[in-house]
Amino acid sequence: MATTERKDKTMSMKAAVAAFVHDGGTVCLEGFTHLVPTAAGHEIIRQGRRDLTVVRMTADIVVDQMIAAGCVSRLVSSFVGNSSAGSLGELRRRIETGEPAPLAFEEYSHYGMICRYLAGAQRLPFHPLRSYGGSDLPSVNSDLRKVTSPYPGPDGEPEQIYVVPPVNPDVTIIHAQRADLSGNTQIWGLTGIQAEAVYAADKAIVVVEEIVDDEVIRSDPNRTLVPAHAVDAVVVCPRGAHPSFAQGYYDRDNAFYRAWSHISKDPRRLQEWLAEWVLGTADHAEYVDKLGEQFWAGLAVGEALSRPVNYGRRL
Amino acid sequence: MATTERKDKTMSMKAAVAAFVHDGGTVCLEGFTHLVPTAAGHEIIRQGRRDLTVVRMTADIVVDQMIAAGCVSRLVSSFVGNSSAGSLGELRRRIETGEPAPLAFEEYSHYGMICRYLAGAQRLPFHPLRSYGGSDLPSVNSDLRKVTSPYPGPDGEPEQIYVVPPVNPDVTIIHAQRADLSGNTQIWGLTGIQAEAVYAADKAIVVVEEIVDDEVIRSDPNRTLVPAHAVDAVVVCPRGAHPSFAQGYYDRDNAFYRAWSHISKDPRRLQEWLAEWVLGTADHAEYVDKLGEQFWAGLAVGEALSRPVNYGRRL
Amino acid sequence: MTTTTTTTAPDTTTSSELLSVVASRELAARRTVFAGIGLPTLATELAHLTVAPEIEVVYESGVCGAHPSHLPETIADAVLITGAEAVLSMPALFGCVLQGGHIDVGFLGAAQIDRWGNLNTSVIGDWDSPSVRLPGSGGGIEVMANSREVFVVMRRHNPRSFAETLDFCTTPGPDRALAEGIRPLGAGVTRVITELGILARAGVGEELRLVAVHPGVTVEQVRAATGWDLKAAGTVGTVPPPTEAELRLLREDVDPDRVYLR
Amino acid sequence: MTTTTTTTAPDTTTSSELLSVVASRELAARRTVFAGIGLPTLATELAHLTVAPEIEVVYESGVCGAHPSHLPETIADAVLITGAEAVLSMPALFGCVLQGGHIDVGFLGAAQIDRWGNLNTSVIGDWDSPSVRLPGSGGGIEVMANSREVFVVMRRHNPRSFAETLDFCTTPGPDRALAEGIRPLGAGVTRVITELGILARAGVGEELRLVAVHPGVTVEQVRAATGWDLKAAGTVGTVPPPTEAELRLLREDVDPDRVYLR
Repeated sequence: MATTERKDKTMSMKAAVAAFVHDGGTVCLEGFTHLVPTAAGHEIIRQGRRDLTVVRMTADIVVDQMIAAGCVSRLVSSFVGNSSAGSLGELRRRIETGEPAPLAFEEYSHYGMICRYLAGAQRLPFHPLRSYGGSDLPSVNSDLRKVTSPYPGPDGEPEQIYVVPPVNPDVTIIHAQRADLSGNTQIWGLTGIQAEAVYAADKAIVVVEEIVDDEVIRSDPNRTLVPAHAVDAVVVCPRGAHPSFAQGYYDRDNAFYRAWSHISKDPRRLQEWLAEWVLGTADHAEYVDKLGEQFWAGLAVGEALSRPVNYGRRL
Repeated sequence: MATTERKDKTMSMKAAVAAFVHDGGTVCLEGFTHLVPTAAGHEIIRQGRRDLTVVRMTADIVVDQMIAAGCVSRLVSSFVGNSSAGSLGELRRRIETGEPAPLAFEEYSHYGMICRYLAGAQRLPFHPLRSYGGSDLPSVNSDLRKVTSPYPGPDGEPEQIYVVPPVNPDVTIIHAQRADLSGNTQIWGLTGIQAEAVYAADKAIVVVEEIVDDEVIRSDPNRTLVPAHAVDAVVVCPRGAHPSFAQGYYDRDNAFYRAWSHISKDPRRLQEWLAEWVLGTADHAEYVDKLGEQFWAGLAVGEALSRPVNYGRRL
Repeated sequence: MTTTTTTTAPDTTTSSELLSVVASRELAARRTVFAGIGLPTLATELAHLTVAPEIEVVYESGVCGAHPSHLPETIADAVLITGAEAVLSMPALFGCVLQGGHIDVGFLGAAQIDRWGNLNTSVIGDWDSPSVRLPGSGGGIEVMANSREVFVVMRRHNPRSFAETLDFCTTPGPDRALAEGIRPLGAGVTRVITELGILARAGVGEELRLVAVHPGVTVEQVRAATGWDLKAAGTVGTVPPPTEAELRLLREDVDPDRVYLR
Repeated sequence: MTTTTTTTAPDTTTSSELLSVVASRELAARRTVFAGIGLPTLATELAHLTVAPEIEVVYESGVCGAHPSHLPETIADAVLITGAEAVLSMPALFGCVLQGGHIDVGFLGAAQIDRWGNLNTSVIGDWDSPSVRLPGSGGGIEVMANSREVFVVMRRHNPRSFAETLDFCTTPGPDRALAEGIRPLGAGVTRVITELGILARAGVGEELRLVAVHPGVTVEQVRAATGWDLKAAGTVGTVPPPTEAELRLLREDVDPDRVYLR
C-alpha cells in the first residue's frame, strides 16, 4: 500500500515570522510555563511588528518584552504576572499609567481562555463554562455572556450559564520538543493548550528544539499532539524557550525570572536589555551563544527515559 | 519531599461488576473498535443484570450479546452495526419486531455522543455542536435541542446551534493496556473517548491487560489517560477485549466479527452461543482457555516499540 | 467497455476497480480526505499515486498519516496505528479536525440518497417500527456538515436507493440545514459515483444531475434506475474507462492481495 | 507562643511554618487538593504525613500524583513532571478534573477578601485605570466555582486586605453567584488562615467569622485588623501552636532545604 510523501515545511525563524506575522494581526503564543515560544517573540520584536493583538493565557516575560518593544496594542489573557517571581514592569506601566502608550486589555480566567481556544479550534459560536457567575469581569468584558440551557436545571427550573466566544488568531506560534519535516509535532511534559491553539488559528508556526527522522515520530504516534495537516511552518530553534524550559532538554532559568521583575521595573533598563539581547542579536542562535556554554551547562538536565511501549506488528 | 501512598483498587471482575453494576442502572462501555470491554459485558451477563441502560458510541457485538441475554432495556448509541462485517441480529430483531421484548433506542451521531460525554465529564448543562441541522433525528430524539448564540453569526444575524445534554452513567467500564494498582491507566493506539466517559461517570471500572509497577507508569506520565483519582476499581483481565484488539497485545479476531452476523441472525444459535461461551464459562480466564492456545497464537502480534523520550532529571 | 486502445483496460475490470478508479480521478488536487475502509481507501491510495500526490487520509478512528504494513480491514485496524504519524482522540478528531474544517472531501455511503444529496442510514420504513434497522449515522452527520464536499460511492443504482423521498433523513445536506436556519460549512454531496455513471452538484440550491455515463450506458438507463426525475447536464460525457496504468497501480501497488478488489 | 510543654514548638517558629502547620490540620480527611506552590504545598505535604494520608495534590499545570526529586519552585517545575503519575492537558484539567467536581479543597490567595469570601486579584483602584494592576484570575475563578471548599492563606491580616468592599470582584463566592442565578458546586471559602488566627464559614448565606486566634492574640486585635465588622464565634478557641513533631516533619521531611520556610 502506498503512503504519502509529505511536504518539507521547515523555514528559518526570520522567514516564518515574515511570512505569517503581520502588523495589525492577532498572534497567539501558547505554552503554559513550559515551552514558552520566547525566540519567536524576540524575532517579532526584531522585525518591528506593530499593532498586534497578542493572545496568551499566561502573559509573562516574553509578552512584557513585546509590549516594551512597541509591538502590542491589545492583550487577551487570563494571568498577567511574572510567574510567582514578581511583576511585569512594562505591562503594569501601560495599564496603570497609559505610558508610554496605553494597552487595551481583555481579561479572562484560565478556563475562559481554554474555552475560547476550544471554541475556535472546533468552529463553535461559543463555549459554555461554569465560571463568572457573580464576578465583576463581565462588567468590564462584554464578550462574557450568558445562555439559557434548553434543558431544565437540577431544581427543574431554567438554568443559565456563561459562555465565551471563539478566538481565531491569524497565527499561532508554539514551541515543542521535536517534529518531523512536515510538522508532525511531539510534546511531552506539560502539554497545556497548544494543540487547540494551533487548530484555532488560520496559520500555525511550530518552533522545535530539533527535527527528527520520520521513524522517530512514527514509532510513537500517540505522542504527536499536532498533526502535520495543521502546521504551516516548522522552525528549528534549539533553546528557543529560554527562560522557560523544555522538558528533557534544559531547565527553567529561575534566576532570570526573578531578575526580570527588576529589569522591567525600570523602563530605561528594560530598553537597554532589549537593545542588547534582542535587537543586538541577529537571531536566537546569537542570543544562545551570548549566554555562553557555561550558562547553559547550569540548565542542563540528566536522563529519565520513558520505557517503550509495544505498538505491535502484524506477523 | 514526601509522596502519597496510593490505595490498591484491584478487584476481581466478579466483585467489580457486583459492586458497581446494578439492575436498572446506566452503564457506559467505551472503546472505539479498539479495547472493547467485552469481558466486562460477559460478566454482566453472567450476573444476570436486568433493565440496564447501555451507553456506547458503537453498539457492536458485546451490546448485541447483552441485549440477547436480557440485560438491556434501553440503548444510547450512534452506530448499531457489527462493524463493517454485517448486522447485529438480536438488536435488529428487538427494534424491527419488538420480539422477544422491545428495546428503547436513543439515536445520536458519533460527535453527538462525544459531546454528551464531554458535557457529562465537565459538568456542563449542554454541549454545542454543528450537527443535526436539517436532520430527522431531532424529530425522534427530543434531547437534541437548539440554542441561540449570544454572539452575532457570520452574517451579523443571530445564529442557532444544536446542543446535546450531558450523559452521566452510574458506571463507566473501559478496557486498557495497563494500569498501576491505584488506577493510573495507560492507553496507546486508538484512545477514543475513554477518558471523558470515565470522568462523566459516578463510578469507573478499568479492566486491564496487565498491572504494572508504579515505576513503569511513572516513567511516562503523559501516557496516563485516566488518573487514579477518577478510578474506583482496577480489574486484571488479559485478553478481555476479544474479539476486538489491544494494540501491542493481540490482534482483532476478524473471523469472529464475520461469524457473529450469522450467529446472531438465528436466535436459537445466539442463545446456544451465550450458553456455551458466557454462561457456560465461570469467568473470562475460562473463556480464554476454551479458545485455546493455538487460537491465541493466531492473534499474536510482533514487536514495534516506541522510542523512549527523555523527561529529564535535575542534576 | 472498449478494448480498442492499448491504454484502456481489458473488460475483466471488476465493479470495485471501476468505482475506485473513477473516484480516484475526482480527488485531483484535494489534500485531506475523511474516508472509511474499502473503495474510498482504494480510491484515495490510487489518487495519491496519480492525480493528488499530497493527499492524506484521516480515518474516523483518529489515525492521520497512516503507513500500514498490510491493507487495513477496518478503519481501526492495528496496522493503521503502528507507524502512523499521529493518532488523535475522538474529541480532537471530530472537534478540531472535522468540525474545525480541515477536511476537503468526506466519503459517505447510504442506503438511500435523494436529489439534494440527503442521506438515510437509519431505517427502511418508519423509525419507530422499521422494516430494516440500519446502523445509523456513525460520524456521517458530522462528515456531511463539516467537509468542504462529500463524495458518495454507491454500488447499486436503483430507484429504491436513489429515492424520490427518503424514509428517514439521517444525514442532511446543506439545503435542508439552511431551511432550518443552520449554515453548514461545506457544499454537501458534490459527486455520486455508481456503476452507471457520475451524478454531480456544485452546492446549495442545486440538484444532483447526471454528468457522465460509463461506456455503453445510456442516459435513459440511468434515469430509469433513479427514483426521482433525474436531470442531465447539457452534455453528458462518457467516463473514460480505467487505463491499464490505473489498473496496474490498483492491482499491484494498492491492493495486491485483492482484499477489496473482489 | 508557649514553650511550657515538650510537645509544643520553641518560639523560633516562623510565620511560614505557623501558617503551613495550621493549614495542614484543616486538611484532615480531605482527598484531592488543588494547590499552588509555596505554603499550600507545604501544608498539603505535611497533612499527608499527619492527618490526611490519602491526600493528593493536583497542580494547575496539569500534574497529578507528583513524586518530585526536589521541592518544586513553580507549579510547572520540571521536577513535578518527571516521575509523576499523570500529566493532563489543560482542557482535561480544567474541564474534567476541576469543573467536573473532583477537587475537595482548592487553595487561593488574593489581594483583597471580603466577609463572604469573595476575592480580588485584578486591580487596586478602578479596573479601567488602576493604581495597581494585579495578575488577575488565572484559574482562581474556576477553583472557587468548582472546588467543594476553598482555603485562603493570607500572610497579611490588615483592613486593606480584609476589605469592607472589594475594589473589584474577580473571584466570586457562591453567594454572589447565586444572586445572579448561577449555582456553583461548592461552598466557597470555608477557611481563612492568617498570622492572627482562623476565620471560617460553612457555606452559602454565612459570613466569615473568627473561630480561633493564635496564642497571645486577642479577638479585638483581629477585629481591628479586619476592614469589616468581623463577627466572632460564640467561643473563640486558641489555635494550638505547632507541635515539635509537626515542625520536625516540616523542617526535616517536607522542606529540608528551606525553600519556602524562609
